[in-house]
Amino acid sequence: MAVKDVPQIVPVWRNFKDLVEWEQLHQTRPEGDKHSDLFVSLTEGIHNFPGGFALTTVADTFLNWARKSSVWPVTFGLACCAIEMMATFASRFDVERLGMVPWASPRHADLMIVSGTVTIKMAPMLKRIYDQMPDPKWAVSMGSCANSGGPFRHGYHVVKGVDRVIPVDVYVPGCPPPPESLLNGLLLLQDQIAHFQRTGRRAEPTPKVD
Amino acid sequence: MTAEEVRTRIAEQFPGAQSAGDAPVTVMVPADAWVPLARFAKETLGCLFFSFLSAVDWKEEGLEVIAKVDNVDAGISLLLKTRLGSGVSACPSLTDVYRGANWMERECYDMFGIRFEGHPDLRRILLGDDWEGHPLLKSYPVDAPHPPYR
Amino acid sequence: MTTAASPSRVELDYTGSERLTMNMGPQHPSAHGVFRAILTLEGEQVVGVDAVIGYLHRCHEKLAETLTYAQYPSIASKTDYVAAMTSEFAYVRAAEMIGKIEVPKRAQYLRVIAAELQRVASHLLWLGTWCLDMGGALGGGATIFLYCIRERELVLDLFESLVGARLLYGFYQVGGVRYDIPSGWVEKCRETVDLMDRRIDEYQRMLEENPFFLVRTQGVGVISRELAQEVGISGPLVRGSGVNYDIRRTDPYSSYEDFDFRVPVETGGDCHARYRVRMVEFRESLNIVRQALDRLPEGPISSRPGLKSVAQIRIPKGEAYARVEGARGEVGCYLIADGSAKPYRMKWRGASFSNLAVLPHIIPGHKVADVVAIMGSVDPVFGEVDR
Amino acid sequence: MPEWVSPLIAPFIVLNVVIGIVTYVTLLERKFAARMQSRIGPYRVGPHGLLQPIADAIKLMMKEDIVPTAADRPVYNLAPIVFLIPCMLIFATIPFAPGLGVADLNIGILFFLAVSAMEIVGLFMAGWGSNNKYALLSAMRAVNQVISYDLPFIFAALVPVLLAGSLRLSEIAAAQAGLWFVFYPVIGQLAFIAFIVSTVAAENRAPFDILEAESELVAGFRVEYSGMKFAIIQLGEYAHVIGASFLGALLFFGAWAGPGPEWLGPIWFLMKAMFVFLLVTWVRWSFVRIRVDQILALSWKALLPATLALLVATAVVVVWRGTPGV
Repeated sequence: MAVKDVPQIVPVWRNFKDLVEWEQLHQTRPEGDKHSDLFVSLTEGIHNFPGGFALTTVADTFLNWARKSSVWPVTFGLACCAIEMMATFASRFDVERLGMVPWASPRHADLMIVSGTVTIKMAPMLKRIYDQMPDPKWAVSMGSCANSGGPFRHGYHVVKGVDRVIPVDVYVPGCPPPPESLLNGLLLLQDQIAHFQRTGRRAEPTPKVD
Repeated sequence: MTAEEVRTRIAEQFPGAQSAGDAPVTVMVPADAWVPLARFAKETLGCLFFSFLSAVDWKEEGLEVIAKVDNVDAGISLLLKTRLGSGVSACPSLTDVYRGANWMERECYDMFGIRFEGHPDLRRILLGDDWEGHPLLKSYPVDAPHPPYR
Repeated sequence: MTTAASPSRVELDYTGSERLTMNMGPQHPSAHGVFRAILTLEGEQVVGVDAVIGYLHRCHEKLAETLTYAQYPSIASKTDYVAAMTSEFAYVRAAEMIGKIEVPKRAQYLRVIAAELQRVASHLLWLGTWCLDMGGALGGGATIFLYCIRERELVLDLFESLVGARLLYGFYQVGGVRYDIPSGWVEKCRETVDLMDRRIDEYQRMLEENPFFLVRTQGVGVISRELAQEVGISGPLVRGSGVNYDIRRTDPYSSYEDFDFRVPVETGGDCHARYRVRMVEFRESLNIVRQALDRLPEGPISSRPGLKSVAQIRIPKGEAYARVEGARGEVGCYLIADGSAKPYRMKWRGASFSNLAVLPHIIPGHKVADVVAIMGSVDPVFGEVDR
Repeated sequence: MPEWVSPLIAPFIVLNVVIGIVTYVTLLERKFAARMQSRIGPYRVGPHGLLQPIADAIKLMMKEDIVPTAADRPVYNLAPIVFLIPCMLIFATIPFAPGLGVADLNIGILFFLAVSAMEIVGLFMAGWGSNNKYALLSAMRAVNQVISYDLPFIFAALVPVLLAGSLRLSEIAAAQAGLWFVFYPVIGQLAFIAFIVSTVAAENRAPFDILEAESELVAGFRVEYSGMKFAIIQLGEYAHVIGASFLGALLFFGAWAGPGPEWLGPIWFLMKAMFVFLLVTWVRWSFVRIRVDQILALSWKALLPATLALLVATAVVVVWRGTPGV
C-alpha cells in the first residue's frame, strides 16, 4: 500500500495575522500520523521478530476496529452541505448507529466533514481546526464545492477543492450530496480506516469525483 | 401620499434631482445632495426602513451609488441614486442618517473601493483585510488567481 | 452606549473591572455556519462585540454577471440555502419585471405552494437549531432539534418528488416553473400539511410549558421599532418588533392577494416575540398551502418554451428591484439588464445580512449565554450574509 | 498473602466494577436518549451496539495526547487525575449490600458529600491549566455553581439522615426496611425532588450544564483535552453521576431492599440506582439550559430556603414523633 501523499502547500497563510499569533502560541504538529521513536522502534522490533508479525497484525486489526467503530466528527458546517450533514446526523439517518457522536471541540474529534465551499478567508481557519484535531484523524470532503470548487469554481474567493488545504480521505460527490450519499461516504471511510497501519500509513484516498 | 406627490415634493426640495417611476420612485441626485436627500426621505417622507445600499460600475461613466428606503406604513419605496463621476471613488456616508448603512457601506467599500466619508469604521467586511483589489469593479476578472488556493 | 452613528465595535462604558476578549467562531457549534464574533467580556457580561463575516463569500454577485438568466436561478438557490425556493423566486421575478414577462396562473400558484412549504421547512430548521443553541447538543435542545429535522424531512420528501432534489432545487425559471406536480402529490401534500399542524402544536406545548424556555427568551435581545427599521431587518424579526411589514401583504406578488392569511405582529421585540411570530407563520403558511391546493387552476406551467440553450432567455435593457418575502425576510434582487443573455449587474439583498447587522447593536449588555440565544433567534444563513 | 494486601482487595474490586458500570452506563444513556429522540442509537458495533463503549475507550487511548504550548503543563496534566480521584472515592462508603462495601464509616454520608464536592478542584485545575478562555470561563462558572448547589444538596440529603437518625449509610438503608423514604408522607417526596434538582446541578448536567455548554463554551473546561485525558474526565463525570444515583437510591429507595433472596440485594440496588440515573437523564434530554445568573438565583432564592425549611420541618416531625426512624 502506497504511503499517503500529503500535499505540500506553500504556507502563505503566514501572512494572516491570527495565524501568526496561533503559531506563536500553539505547537505546530508534524505532517501525517507520527508516533514517538520509542513506540516505532518497539513495534518494529516486535514486527521483525520471527512470528511477531502475527501479533502486530492482530493488534492493528483490533485497534482499527476500535477506530472505525467510534469515529467522532467535529460539528463543523460550512455551507449548504452542512444542512444535509445535519440531516444525516438526525433521526432518519442517525449516524450514531455507526458509533458517531458529533463533538463541538476539534480536540475530541477524529473526523472532519468539510461540508461546503471553502473560501480563501476560511482556508487558514479550516487548516487550523484540522491541525487542532489529534492524530489519527480523517477528513471527508462533502459536496462538489469541497471537492473542486463546484459551481463556484470560477469565483475569485473560492478555493478550488479542499485538498489544496488539508489531506482528504474520502470524496463525496453531489450538490449537495443527499444523506444517503454521505452515509455511503462514511462507510467508505470505515473501510479506509481499516487499512490504517501502525506506522501511520494509510490507504489511498477514494477517487475524486466533482 | 402617492408616488406623484413624492416626486413633486422631492422636486421642490432638490431642484437638481431627476425622479421617475412609481414603485419604487427612482431619484437621481448629485453627490453633494446625497445625505440631505436621505435625511429628507427619512424625516419628511417617513422612509424609516433602510433596505439596502450598493453601487454599480458603469465603466467609463464611473460609479453609481444606489440606496433603497421604504416607508412601510404608507407603502412608499424610494430608490436613491447618485453618480460619483468618472474616476471618483468618494461618497458621503449615510451612517448618520441610517444605522443600517454601516455594514452596507463597508460591503460597498469592500467590493467597489468607494470611500464613504464620515463612516465610523470603514474596514473590509467580506474579504480578508489583506485582499488586493475590489472584485465587483468591471475591471476585476472573476477568476483572479490567488495562490495557492486557486 | 451606542452612538447614533453606531460603529461596529459597540462598547459600554468602562466600569473598571478586568476585561477578556473571547473569540467565537468561525467553527463554533452555535455559529450557524461560519460566523465569528469577537466578544469583549467583563465576567459573564458582554460589553463589546465585533462581528466578522465573509467566511462564505462565494462571489455570487460577480458570478451572476457571467451566468445567463437560465443558469443563475439554480445558483441563486445557494444564497439562502435553507430557503432555496424563495431565493430563486427573487431572481426570476426581477428578470420577469424587467422583461415584462407574464406568468401563467398555475405557475403562480405552484410558486406560492413551493415558497410556503419552503418557509415551513426553513422555520422548522430555525426552531431546531435555536433550541439546540439554548439547550446544547447534549441536552434538551438536541431532542427538539431532532424532532424538527424529522418533520422537515417530510417537507423535503415533497420537494424531492416535485423537483428531484432535497435542498437546492432550480424549480423556478423565468416565465414560470420547471416542473408540474406529479400525480398523487396533492394528496401527499395535504397529509403532510395536516400532520405538520398537529406536530407544531406539540412543539408549542413542549416549549411554552417549559419555564426554563420562557426565562431564557423573554426580555432577551430586545430590538426597538426604530432600530429595527433603521437597520433594515425584515421578516419575523421586524414583525416581532411591532412593524407590520410583510411583502406578501404590502406588495403582493404571484397571486398572494388571492389568499387569506394573517400577518402576525408582536410588539415585544425580544426573542420570545420573534418565536411567537414564527410559530404563527408556520400555521399561516400551512393555511396558504391548503388554499392554493384547493384552488390550483389548470393551464400551462410556463409562458416560455422549454429550455434548449442556456442563452435562450434574453431580457431587454432595463433595471428592476424585485423583493419577495423569504423565510428570513425581504429577499431582494436588484437587476440591471443590458439586453444580452446575462445581466449587467446583480445586487443581492440578503435578508440575513441586514438581520445580522443588528447584532452589534443589541448584544452588548447581555450574558454570554444570551448571545447564542439572540444569534439563534435572528436565524442567519451565511450563504445569504456573505453571498 | 502479605497482610497489607487484604485491605486492597475490596477497593480493587469496587474500582473495577465501578469502571465497568460507568462504561456501560454511557451506552445506556445513549440508547435511552436515542429512544427519546426517535432514533436507534448505537447499533452496528457489536450486537445492538454492545461493544460501543469498548471501542470508544480503546480509540481514545490510542489517540494523540495534545498539550497546548501555552498550557500550564503540570496543572494541565494533573487535572484529570485530581478530577477522577474524588469521583471514584465516593464509592468507598457506599454499602452495596449489608456488609458489602469498602468502608462503612459512621459518618458515611458526610464523607460522601465532602468528597463529591472535591471534584471542583480538578475541574478548576483543568479550566485554568488549559489556558483557554472557554475553559477558564467554564471553570469560573463551575465554582459558582458547585458552591451554590452543594448546600441544597447537603440539606436535601440530610432529611433521610434525620429520619433514620444516623449518618452511617448502612443504617440509613436499614431504616427503610418498612417504608422507603421516598414514600414518607410529604417530606419524602419534597426531599426527593430537591435532591434530584440539586444532584442534576451538582453533577453539572443539563439543564444546569452551563460549564460545558456546548453551544457557548464549546466543551467547557475540557475543551483542550484529547485522547486518554479526555477519557479520564468523561469517566470521572459519569462516575460522579453514578455515585450520586447510588446515593439517591440508598437515601430514598431503600438501597438493597427488594423481593427475592438476599443475594439479589446488590442487583436491586443497581436497578434502583439506574432508575435514578434515567430520571436524571430524562430531565437532561428534555430541558433547555438556563443562564448562569438564573441558576444562581434558583439556588440561593428558592432551593436553599426551601430545603432549609424542609430540614427544619423534618426535625420537628422527628421530635414530635419522639423517635427517629419510620
